[in-house]
Amino acid sequence: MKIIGLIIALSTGVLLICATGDFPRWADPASPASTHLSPHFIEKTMEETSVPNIVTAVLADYRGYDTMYETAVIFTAGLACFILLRIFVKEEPGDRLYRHLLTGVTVRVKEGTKLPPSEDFERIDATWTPPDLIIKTICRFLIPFIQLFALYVIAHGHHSPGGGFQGGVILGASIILLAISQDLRTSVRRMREKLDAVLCAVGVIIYAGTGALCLLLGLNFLDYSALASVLHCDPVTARSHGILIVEIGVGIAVMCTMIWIYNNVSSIGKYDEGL
Amino acid sequence: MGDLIQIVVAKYNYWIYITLMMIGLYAMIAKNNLVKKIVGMNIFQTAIILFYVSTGAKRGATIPILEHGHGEHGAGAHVVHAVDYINPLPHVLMLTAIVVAVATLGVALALAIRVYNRYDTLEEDEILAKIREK
Amino acid sequence: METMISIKPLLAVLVSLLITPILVSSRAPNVREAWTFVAAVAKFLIVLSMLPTIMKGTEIVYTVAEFLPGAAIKFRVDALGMLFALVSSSLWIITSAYSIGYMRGLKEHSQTRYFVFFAFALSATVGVAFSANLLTMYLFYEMLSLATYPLVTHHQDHEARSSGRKYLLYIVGTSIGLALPAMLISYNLAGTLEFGKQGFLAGTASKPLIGLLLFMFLFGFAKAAIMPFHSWLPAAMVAPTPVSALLHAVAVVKVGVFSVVRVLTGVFGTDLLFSLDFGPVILLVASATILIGSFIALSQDGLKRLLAYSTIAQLSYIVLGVGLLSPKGITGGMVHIAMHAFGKITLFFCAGAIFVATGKKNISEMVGIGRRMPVTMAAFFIASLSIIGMPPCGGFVSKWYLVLGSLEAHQMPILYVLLFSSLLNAAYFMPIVYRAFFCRPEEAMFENTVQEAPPFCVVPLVITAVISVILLFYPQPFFNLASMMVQQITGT
Amino acid sequence: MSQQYPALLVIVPLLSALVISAAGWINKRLCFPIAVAALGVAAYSSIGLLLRVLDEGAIVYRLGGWDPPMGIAYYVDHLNGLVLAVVSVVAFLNLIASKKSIELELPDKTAPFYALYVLQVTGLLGIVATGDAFNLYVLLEITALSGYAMLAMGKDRAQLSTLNYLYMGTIGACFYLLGVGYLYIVTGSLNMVDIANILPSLYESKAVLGAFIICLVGVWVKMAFFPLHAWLPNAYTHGPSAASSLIAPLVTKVMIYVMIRLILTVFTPEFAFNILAISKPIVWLACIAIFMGAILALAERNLKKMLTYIIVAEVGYMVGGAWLGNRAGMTGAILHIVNDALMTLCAFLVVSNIAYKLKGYAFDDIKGLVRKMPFTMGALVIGALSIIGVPPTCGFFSKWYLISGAIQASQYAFMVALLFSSLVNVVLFFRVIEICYYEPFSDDGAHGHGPPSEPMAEAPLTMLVPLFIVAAGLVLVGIYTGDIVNKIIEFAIPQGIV
Repeated sequence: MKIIGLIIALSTGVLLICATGDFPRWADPASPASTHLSPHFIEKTMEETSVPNIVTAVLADYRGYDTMYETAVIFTAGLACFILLRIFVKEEPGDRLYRHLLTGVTVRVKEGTKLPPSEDFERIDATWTPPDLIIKTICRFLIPFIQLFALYVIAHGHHSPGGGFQGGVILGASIILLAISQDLRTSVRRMREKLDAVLCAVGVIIYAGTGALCLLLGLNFLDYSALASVLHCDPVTARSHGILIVEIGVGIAVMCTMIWIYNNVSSIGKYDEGL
Repeated sequence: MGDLIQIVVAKYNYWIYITLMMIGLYAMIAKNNLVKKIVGMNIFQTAIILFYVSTGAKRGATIPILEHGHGEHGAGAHVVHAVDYINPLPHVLMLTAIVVAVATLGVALALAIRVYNRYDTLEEDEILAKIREK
Repeated sequence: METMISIKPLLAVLVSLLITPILVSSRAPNVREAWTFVAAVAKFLIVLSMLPTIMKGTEIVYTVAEFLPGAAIKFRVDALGMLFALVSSSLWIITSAYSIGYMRGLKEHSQTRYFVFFAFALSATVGVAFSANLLTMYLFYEMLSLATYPLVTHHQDHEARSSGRKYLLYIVGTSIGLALPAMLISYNLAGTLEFGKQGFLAGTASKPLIGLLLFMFLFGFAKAAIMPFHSWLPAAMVAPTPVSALLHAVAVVKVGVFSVVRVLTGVFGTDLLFSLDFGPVILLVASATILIGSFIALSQDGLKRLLAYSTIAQLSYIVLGVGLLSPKGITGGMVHIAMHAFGKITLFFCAGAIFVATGKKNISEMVGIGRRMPVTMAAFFIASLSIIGMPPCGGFVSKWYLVLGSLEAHQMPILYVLLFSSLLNAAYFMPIVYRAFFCRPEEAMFENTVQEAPPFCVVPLVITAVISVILLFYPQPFFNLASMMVQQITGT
Repeated sequence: MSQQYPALLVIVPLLSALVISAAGWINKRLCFPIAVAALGVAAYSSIGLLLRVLDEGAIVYRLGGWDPPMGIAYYVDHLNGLVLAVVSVVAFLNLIASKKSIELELPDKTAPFYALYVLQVTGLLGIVATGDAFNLYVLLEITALSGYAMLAMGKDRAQLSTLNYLYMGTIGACFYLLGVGYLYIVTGSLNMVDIANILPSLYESKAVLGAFIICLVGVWVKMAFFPLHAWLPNAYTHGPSAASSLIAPLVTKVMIYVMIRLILTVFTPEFAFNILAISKPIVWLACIAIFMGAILALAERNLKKMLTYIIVAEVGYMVGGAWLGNRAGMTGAILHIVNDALMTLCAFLVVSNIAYKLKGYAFDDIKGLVRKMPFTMGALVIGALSIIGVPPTCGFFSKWYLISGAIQASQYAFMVALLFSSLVNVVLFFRVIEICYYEPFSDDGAHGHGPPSEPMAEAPLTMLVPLFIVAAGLVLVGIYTGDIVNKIIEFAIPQGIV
């Protein structure tokens, strides 16, 4: 297998190297890639979509259809991890452990019995280790700022590097940080599984729904200029706003999917303490 | 020899990406451990991302975010020259490819976990031996 | 040549298919059998109603679907097809009656399946008869192969299973492996598959290629049981006797021979075969099959197996007749389709009747049976005369024309083959009849309690035996059709 | 509304998949009706689209309102109009047929499964409809990811084989992406038609050659063309019935479509057949694929796995047909996409019926099937006849065109391979039929009257009716082959191919 792998890898490499023979030099301004489509994007973006960040404009408008599917891909991945890993066992047989938050006393509850509902107790696994105080505190302190930054990244995607994907990932990372610094149960309490899963879908629905709305308003799918009549602005500005709307959808979808995937993978679908 | 170096230098980005790609591909085919294969897969995908992004480069140009961008559009807008900004399209494409790579990674890890749960190992030959035993 | 568009050919094909849902859904055997009869009679009447038109020299055409230029699913009824359709549809009526007697007499299982696939097989047979082109013929040919598979393996035991395998392997293997590519090559050479008066391959290919195609077609239609692709036929005798009777004496094997004849006349054309000198090749293959088949028949003890080898030999008479490439020879071959059908089906019916009445399958166990079952054995005698080709039976007519044809074509060796094989025929049939009737009482192997088979079995075989005799004196329907066909081919 | 068919075709399933996923958290019973409605709309609009294409010729749908080279456009002509119709109809029928088996096999995960199912169909439809080379890659990944997830829900070694599928699938998709990248560097465009317009001046370029080869290999991996087929049999065998009966008929066929699209539209036949002299070796490869697929199928004692090897052989049919380089071969390949999708669907639906009622689908499990499930068995026979290639089922006619093409191109090896595979299929299926029909044996004397009849245990009607529709479709498509070829496929193949 090793030799076969070597042969395949080498032959692919040689083929690809040979094929680069006719490529333009690196970073050549006269290369076809830089002269065929990209000048149009660079020169017309402002005029046609009113978005200074060309990457955002191309991403969410010129090639907005790609991006919609990109969001769908990430959604599919979340769904795939969910269906593959999630275990819907009501409760594993055996005793359950609860920790009294104030005293740190662990209580073992017999099978079949229940603890009176109380905020003071937290469910723990047999392998529970207390979270490090420093990490826990610093993370709690950092998370709001991370989230704030994420919102900035989403909202400012028109003018600076950023956008829905980047912002969504940062948002997701903040929740995942919570799960890592404390435990999964804590983060799931903040972001319930059901809410998370539904928001995943909602994020993509915002994107595809905006497109479908354009279709209902009489233009082609994803032609945001149709939104002008709804938003009361000119078609070019409508495109800019349309991009913002879908970026928000992307942000939600990416955030929730990241969390969803992390939750499922880290707890092997059991939604217990996690890593 | 000098010519070869010239060729390599003029297109060094391609040589780098192809080397990376070969490493990834080799790992995917030849490695016995399923997670190492996933790592190889990621190297492979990253190599391609590198390749695409490098094609967007343009000598003497800056990132594709327009200056004086805010506000005006239409007649009053500044004239923009294509040579001043690098090609935005590969970046857009790679944003997609990154997402796809992440998605694939997620699913691959989920599958690897399932495999591990079932066979208690991630070495492919051991798994196959276990299947044969049954 | 006038043509006329009519849906009748399609109806004739479909009528037996249409009753299959009724057969499947009906629980009562009486209903099932009644419908089988209705379909059989309807089919025969439809075929018969086309006869006057055909006799006037008009052809009936109907296109179902065209999927390639020159290769549609299309029916055309001409003299040759009419002859074959008449034989098979008329015999279906008789066989239906016989089947009822046989299946009830033995209390066979899965009778519904049996009748359904029988109906399928008949549709396919008439479909082959009425095909206007090679594609349609191939379609029905394959349909017949598959419809008869459940019939051959009716008993569902080890023997049936291995015979079924052999059957499919030979029949489907050759048709896919030889006939299908031959058909495609022909299509690519000529751009059509429509049977022509003098074929459509003339002038399209070199002699070796034509020879190759001839080989592929001749052996590709393995239902004709030309050696060396014959051994499915004895194997298929594990089927219930009515199946052997109608299918392996009439429908299936005749479809094979019919296909070969159609291909020789309609694809290659006699002129082409004559000019390229392929006649002797066909004659050689056919003669070899006749002689070897007859010799093997001599050594058989199982009655049905003997009849099977006899059939193999007799089928090649028909190919031989066409291979003579002379008008009289072709006429003889065509008429032999009908004559052999009536003769051989009687023989099979007899074998079945004996089995129903006594449970005996082997000739050596049938000493003295003529005394217990005189009617059956009398019919057996008449039918074997017909097969041998002696008056007062129809077989004489066809053999006579074959002999004339061999003289006409100046093929003296063929004359000897014909005469010698008749001798062999007599040699394997006559001892059976002799021992059935003439034996000392103490040699007789049957109790006095043994009776004739049920009337449903006996009446059909008497009818076919009588028809065999009548055909000597009144062979006109078949004879005229055969000569019409020859006229059309030769243009005289 | 008919203007929007190309969008509706893909958008409705996408949105419904999302809605299903969300609805699954509220009420699971909502999922199936939504999925049926979505795929119903997709099927309706794909057929409407095909009819429009027949009337008006190729349709360009500009997504986002941008003109093609700038934005992404759907480009629907006769070729993909036909494939779209097949994909959506197959997916629709299979969805209805699979309801019960999904509920049986994945009781607590029906909602995400339906969502993935519909996403998969979205991806497939998108791949077929799109006119943008990069968009195709994204859709390829949607299809792939949803496919992995569905197939991995099976039993036994499903996860392991799916993981292997994932590795191979990713390699294939990445190769395709690389090819597109190479094309982008030399042409500067991603739109298929635009690339095709720019390419003629670049035919001599090594980069285009490299791009073509790497794309082709990528697509071959995805379609399981012979030496690259190793992932397919296990992945398809162990998946849940509903997933394999969706993925097996469609994914390989759609990848064949992508290959044909690459040949016909992106690189143009002129380049693929005339400038590159690689037709012959590829047809030889196809012959080997057919031989090996047939032989490997013979060695199997498991109905479903046997079928997967037949798929490997059928892929060889279509690749070979497409690369014969003549009209008949190409017609055969396109026609076989339609026919093979239906045939495979029929066979896999039978398998899922068997899996629903019996213990499994190994040869030992299906003994006596005739008596237990006569209707399913009947459909299996029709499917088998079509796969063998017996007229008037549709399998015969595509084989006819393929063999005609082989004769015209003087590629007799391909003809022999096709005939060989037909014969092997006869053996394969009649072996199955024998087992279902005779076994378990009962040798009660010389006059075997068959085993004692067992009670009939036929699959429920919701599974049988779609199966019958497919089985009838096999015959109908066969009968109307003439129309399909003359009215659709004739126009799908450029005039340049004789």
